[in-house]
Amino acid sequence: MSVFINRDTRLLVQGITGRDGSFHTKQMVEYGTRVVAGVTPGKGGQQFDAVGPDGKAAGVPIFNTVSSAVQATGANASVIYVPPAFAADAIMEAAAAGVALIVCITEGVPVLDMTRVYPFVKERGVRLLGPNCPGLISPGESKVGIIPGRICTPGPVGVVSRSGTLTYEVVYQLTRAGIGQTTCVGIGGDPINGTNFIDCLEAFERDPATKAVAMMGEIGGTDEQDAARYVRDHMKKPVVGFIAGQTAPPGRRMGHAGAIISGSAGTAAEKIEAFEQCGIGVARRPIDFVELIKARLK
Amino acid sequence: MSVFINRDTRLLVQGITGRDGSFHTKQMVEYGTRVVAGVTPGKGGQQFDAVGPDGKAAGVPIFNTVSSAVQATGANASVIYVPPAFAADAIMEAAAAGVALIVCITEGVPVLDMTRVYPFVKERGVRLLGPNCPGLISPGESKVGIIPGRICTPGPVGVVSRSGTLTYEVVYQLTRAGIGQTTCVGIGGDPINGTNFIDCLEAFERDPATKAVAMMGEIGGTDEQDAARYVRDHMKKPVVGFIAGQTAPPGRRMGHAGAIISGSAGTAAEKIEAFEQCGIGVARRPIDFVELIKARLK
Amino acid sequence: MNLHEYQAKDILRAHGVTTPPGEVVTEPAAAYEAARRFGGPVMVKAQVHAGGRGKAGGVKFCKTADEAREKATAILGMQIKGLTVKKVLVAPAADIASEAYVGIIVDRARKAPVFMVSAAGGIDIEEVAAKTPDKIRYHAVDVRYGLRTFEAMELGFFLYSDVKLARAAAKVMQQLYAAFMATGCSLAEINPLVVTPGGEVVALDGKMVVDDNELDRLPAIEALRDTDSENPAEVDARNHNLTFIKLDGNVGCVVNGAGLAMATMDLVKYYGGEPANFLDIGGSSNPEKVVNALRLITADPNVKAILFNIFGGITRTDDVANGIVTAIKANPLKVPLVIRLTGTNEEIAMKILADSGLAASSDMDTAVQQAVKFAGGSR
Amino acid sequence: MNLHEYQAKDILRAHGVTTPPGEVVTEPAAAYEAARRFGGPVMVKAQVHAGGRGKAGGVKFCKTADEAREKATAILGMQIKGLTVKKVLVAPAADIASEAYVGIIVDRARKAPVFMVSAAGGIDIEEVAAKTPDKIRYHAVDVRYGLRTFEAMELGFFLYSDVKLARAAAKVMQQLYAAFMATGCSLAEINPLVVTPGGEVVALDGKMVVDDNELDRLPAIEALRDTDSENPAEVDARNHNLTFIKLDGNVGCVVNGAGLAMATMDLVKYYGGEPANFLDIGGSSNPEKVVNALRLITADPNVKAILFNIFGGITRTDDVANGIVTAIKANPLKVPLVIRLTGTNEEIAMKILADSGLAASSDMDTAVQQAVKFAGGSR
Repeated sequence: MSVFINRDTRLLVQGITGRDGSFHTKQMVEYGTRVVAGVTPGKGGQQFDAVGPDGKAAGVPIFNTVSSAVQATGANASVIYVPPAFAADAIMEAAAAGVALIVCITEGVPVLDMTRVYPFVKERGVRLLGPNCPGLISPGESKVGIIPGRICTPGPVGVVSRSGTLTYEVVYQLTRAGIGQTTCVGIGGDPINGTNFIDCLEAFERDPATKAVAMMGEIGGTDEQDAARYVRDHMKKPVVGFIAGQTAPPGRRMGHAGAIISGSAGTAAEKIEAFEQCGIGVARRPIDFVELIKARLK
Repeated sequence: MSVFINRDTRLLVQGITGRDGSFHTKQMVEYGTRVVAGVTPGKGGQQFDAVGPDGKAAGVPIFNTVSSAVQATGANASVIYVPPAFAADAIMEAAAAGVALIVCITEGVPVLDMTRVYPFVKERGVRLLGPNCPGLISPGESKVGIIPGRICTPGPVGVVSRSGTLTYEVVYQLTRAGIGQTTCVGIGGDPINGTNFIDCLEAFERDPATKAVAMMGEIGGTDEQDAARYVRDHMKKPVVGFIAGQTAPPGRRMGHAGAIISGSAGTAAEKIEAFEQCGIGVARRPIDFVELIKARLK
Repeated sequence: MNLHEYQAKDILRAHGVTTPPGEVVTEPAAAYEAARRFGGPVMVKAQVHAGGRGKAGGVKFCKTADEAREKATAILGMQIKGLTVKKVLVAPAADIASEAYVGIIVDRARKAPVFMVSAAGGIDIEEVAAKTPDKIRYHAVDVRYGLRTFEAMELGFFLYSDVKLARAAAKVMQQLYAAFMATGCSLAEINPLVVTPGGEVVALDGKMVVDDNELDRLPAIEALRDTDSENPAEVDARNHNLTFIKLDGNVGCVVNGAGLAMATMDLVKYYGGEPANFLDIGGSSNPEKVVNALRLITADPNVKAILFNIFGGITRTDDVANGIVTAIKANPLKVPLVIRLTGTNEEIAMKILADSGLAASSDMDTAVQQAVKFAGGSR
Repeated sequence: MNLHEYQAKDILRAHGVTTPPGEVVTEPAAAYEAARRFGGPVMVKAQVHAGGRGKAGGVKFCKTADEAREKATAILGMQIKGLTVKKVLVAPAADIASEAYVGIIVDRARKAPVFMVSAAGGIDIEEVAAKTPDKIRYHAVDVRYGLRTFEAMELGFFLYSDVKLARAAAKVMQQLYAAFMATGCSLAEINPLVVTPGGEVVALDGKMVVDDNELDRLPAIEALRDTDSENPAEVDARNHNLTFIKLDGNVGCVVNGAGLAMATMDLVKYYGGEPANFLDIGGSSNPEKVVNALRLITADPNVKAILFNIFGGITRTDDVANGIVTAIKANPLKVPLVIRLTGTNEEIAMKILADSGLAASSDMDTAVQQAVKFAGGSR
């Protein structure tokens, strides 16, 4: 079991012939993800060559548009590797075509674009992950995005994180210690993203295979505090958390708006306190996840 | 009984101090409508003088904004008498303030404004009547808009019409013949309006007091044909219909788009045929409503 | 408000759409000069606010400048659907590889601007739509988001399989949409959208209809109005806030409200008469409006009787009565007058009329039957 | 990207907001000239990308032109939060009847641009927000519809009870919103928004922060970048697509990914050390990036040890290894180097390093502890 993606996920890759898209499509096919279609306008009708986990050729048909790809292949998830200027349009194209899960890897998407994209996907009841996220992986079932497959292993821990490489670090430590994962989700660090901590915590709470959750946050904003309250009020499963940025400098903030709106500095200390008050185990170092999770799995 | 408005409707008037707004507010108060607030920016705190059906003074408090008026008075319906350039904003203001029924009397609202207004009110689950409509009246209970109160009388007929004075004509004939009305609704003749025939037919079908429905359509478009099919498929109550424009000239249409999109000329003959095929009694003259409705009320 | 082809093309050009050059002239000699300047064959096209120009002989291909002068002579002054052609557009004849249709209209049912595109463009597009509907693709634009690039690309790929042409067409559609919104249109069309042998996507003809309700806030568009090309009586009516359409019958009708006006005309026909016009004096009438309405109607020599049908709501019937009395005093009528009045201030109105020796009824059917009788009964 | 006050005001002015005149100068003599031209008292204001200018002494009221020269002399060259003031704005001192605050920020929680307005504007607005939150009104803009007039009026009435002032403020807010969107801002502020004794609503100060991700499509805004006013090391880093922030510690850190970079710094601290910097080499690194990263870090004389922490995902660890080898060959290090590498192409990377006599571990904690030890342990 897993959340958001599993072995039945039928994936479509937007920007499949680009530099990042082609590299990671090969990785995903090799991992065993069912990549059923690719989209690159003007390359419709061609085929993208890839090799499956069994070492056999597993070509992916290319389409000009997402809607034609979905019609032809029944794709129900899409991963986006297009340049930032085109990312908003790509997300909306996938949402309009009826794809249920959209994962936008692209980094550098203008935040004002996302203020338009968010209501668009929301209106259609679509789950968007990202942008600027590493994607997600349900070890042994499906991988969508760029999380390295070999650092993961199936098991009982749900992982959710705002950061890419920090996720890898923690998952790597868990795997080395023999603790597997149901699904690892990188929600991305951009100011406006499609899926937040609470969405993932909710999904993990509902997933029978998940027995504990590892959550990696950062300084800034109040997402982690909100998530902590959610854990306290709505979760029965144990959660262990980490906040990166205890030593980060405060920065030369311009203007007053930021301080007015958040009403708090969003410091690491503040977030760790929220974790402690809400019954979340606090990992001081990434390696601490191992012992804290182990204790909670017993 | 009645649809959309009744004696409990708490009405707010947007543009209460304007020429049309002040005239019709007085008429509505005199009719017995519970006008609880008026809005004119800059006149907040003043009072609008009116006289109730009992001949006693019944002043209406004026507010600067709809939201403050709603907060102070619990208004749940709004009627709009502002110039066309401000109508779209007025409708959205009422919808944002949580008013459940909005009646826009204003004529001449740009249709592209309405393409924005429509999703805005739809998202909020608000009923909009108009623009460019005479409003509605539940005889003996409440009148919202400009339909002359004295031509109506309480009774068992629901009336719905695209046109203003034609509605008056038919209601007048019914009343003269002793046939009263539950509610008379003028949905307005603009290309994009908030409430259509089907919405009203549905409400009349659900209203226990309504025993028969009179429906007045016009040439152009396919609303009447759609309504006819709705009557056939979903209504048990009898409906009598009329189409104005049998002798109207075809007009010098520019371009092909109109013909392509409607796929039909929307002629009177076509609409009358749809009525006949769907079991709707057809009034050839306004006066024919009297006998046709009478027969159906037996 | 209708725009001329050349005006629509100017607007499209300002929004980035490629359109062929062209010159608007009012004299055959100028058509000759324009054709000479362009060199090679040209099209001479009537600039008139009516569809079916081509089929009416208002669009001609001319091999030489001499021929352009000749055709312009024939077209200028020609009548198309009751309108006199006063301007022609002279434009180089295009070498066309394919003809597509691209249109936007505000659609009542979808409550949004709707694109219609077809690779089978040209003058028979309506037939294409009726007989082979799958050759047309529709797309309702959510104005909150505008026409997104992916949507324009889907439409582009529906027209052309080549990605370069699809991209070019998608761009044209986004530009057309921008022009449509900025101009307050209820309709905008490019027909045909052509691919030149050089692979360029070009708007060969453009049509735009502007929502009259937009004109107050778009003075630059209002300034494009060419009253010269409109029916003088209709221009006169509009200038006095009346809606007037001339018809062929003999019962002149003055009514308040479009629905009641149509119902009145229908009733004239029902009782064996023929309406001479559609005339709506609108909601808040004043005596002045009635005076102008009577002037418009009495200008038609066919009118044998005049029928007023006024149901007072916003309209005050005493205002109407005053207007009638004033107008008749200034210009006594030469044909019988039947007045039906009811509603707001009915008693005052009846008194005003009676004081001037005019009778009025409050029943619509009675009044209509009487007017038909006065006009000579059924024809 | 931060804009200077004078740049933000130029943009606001282009969107119709009334702002007082002003002149940007770099020399005290020019400040004197400007003050003379304006006549009467002026403000001399440091143009620097940092908040709290006033409290740092970077904003001064000057009665005379002589005083303006004197204050400009003091302010030019002054350090505010580590940045040198190189420009001052000279503007007539305004006669103020009231001070309001109007700001927009893209809000993470509401996923929309959010207006914040308060009648209690000025430099202590943050305190107002913290202590009397009901003096601030918030409004999230639905970008699909823009800031509607009725919404702007509600905010306007929150600031002023007089309808003329409320209308003027509403207009300013719609203009500010238009400027915010057109400039690709993540923040825009007018503080204070003042009412002059004559009843005019004027933006006395303006701040704008542009989303760096917008700059590619807004070349005119990108052109406003004033690298002169930025930290040279940070400019250098940005030019090489690195994110670099200098700190006070002695362990130089090179990491891929911001989250891991922060976690690495935290771990340095955890084991008793102090990070010398934040440095994120980003996702798709190439050897060139590593070379530049090492150059930036070794320029800091405080650095006593250098720590690489690379978790290969998109980043290929062999690229990083090649970068390290290249950089060291060109400029041999004077401080110890600790490398932690794991992930994509780890085996190749380890071999590259070993061939150049460099050791590397694959464990983060081990590497961090070693680096802290090399740097001299806990301070």
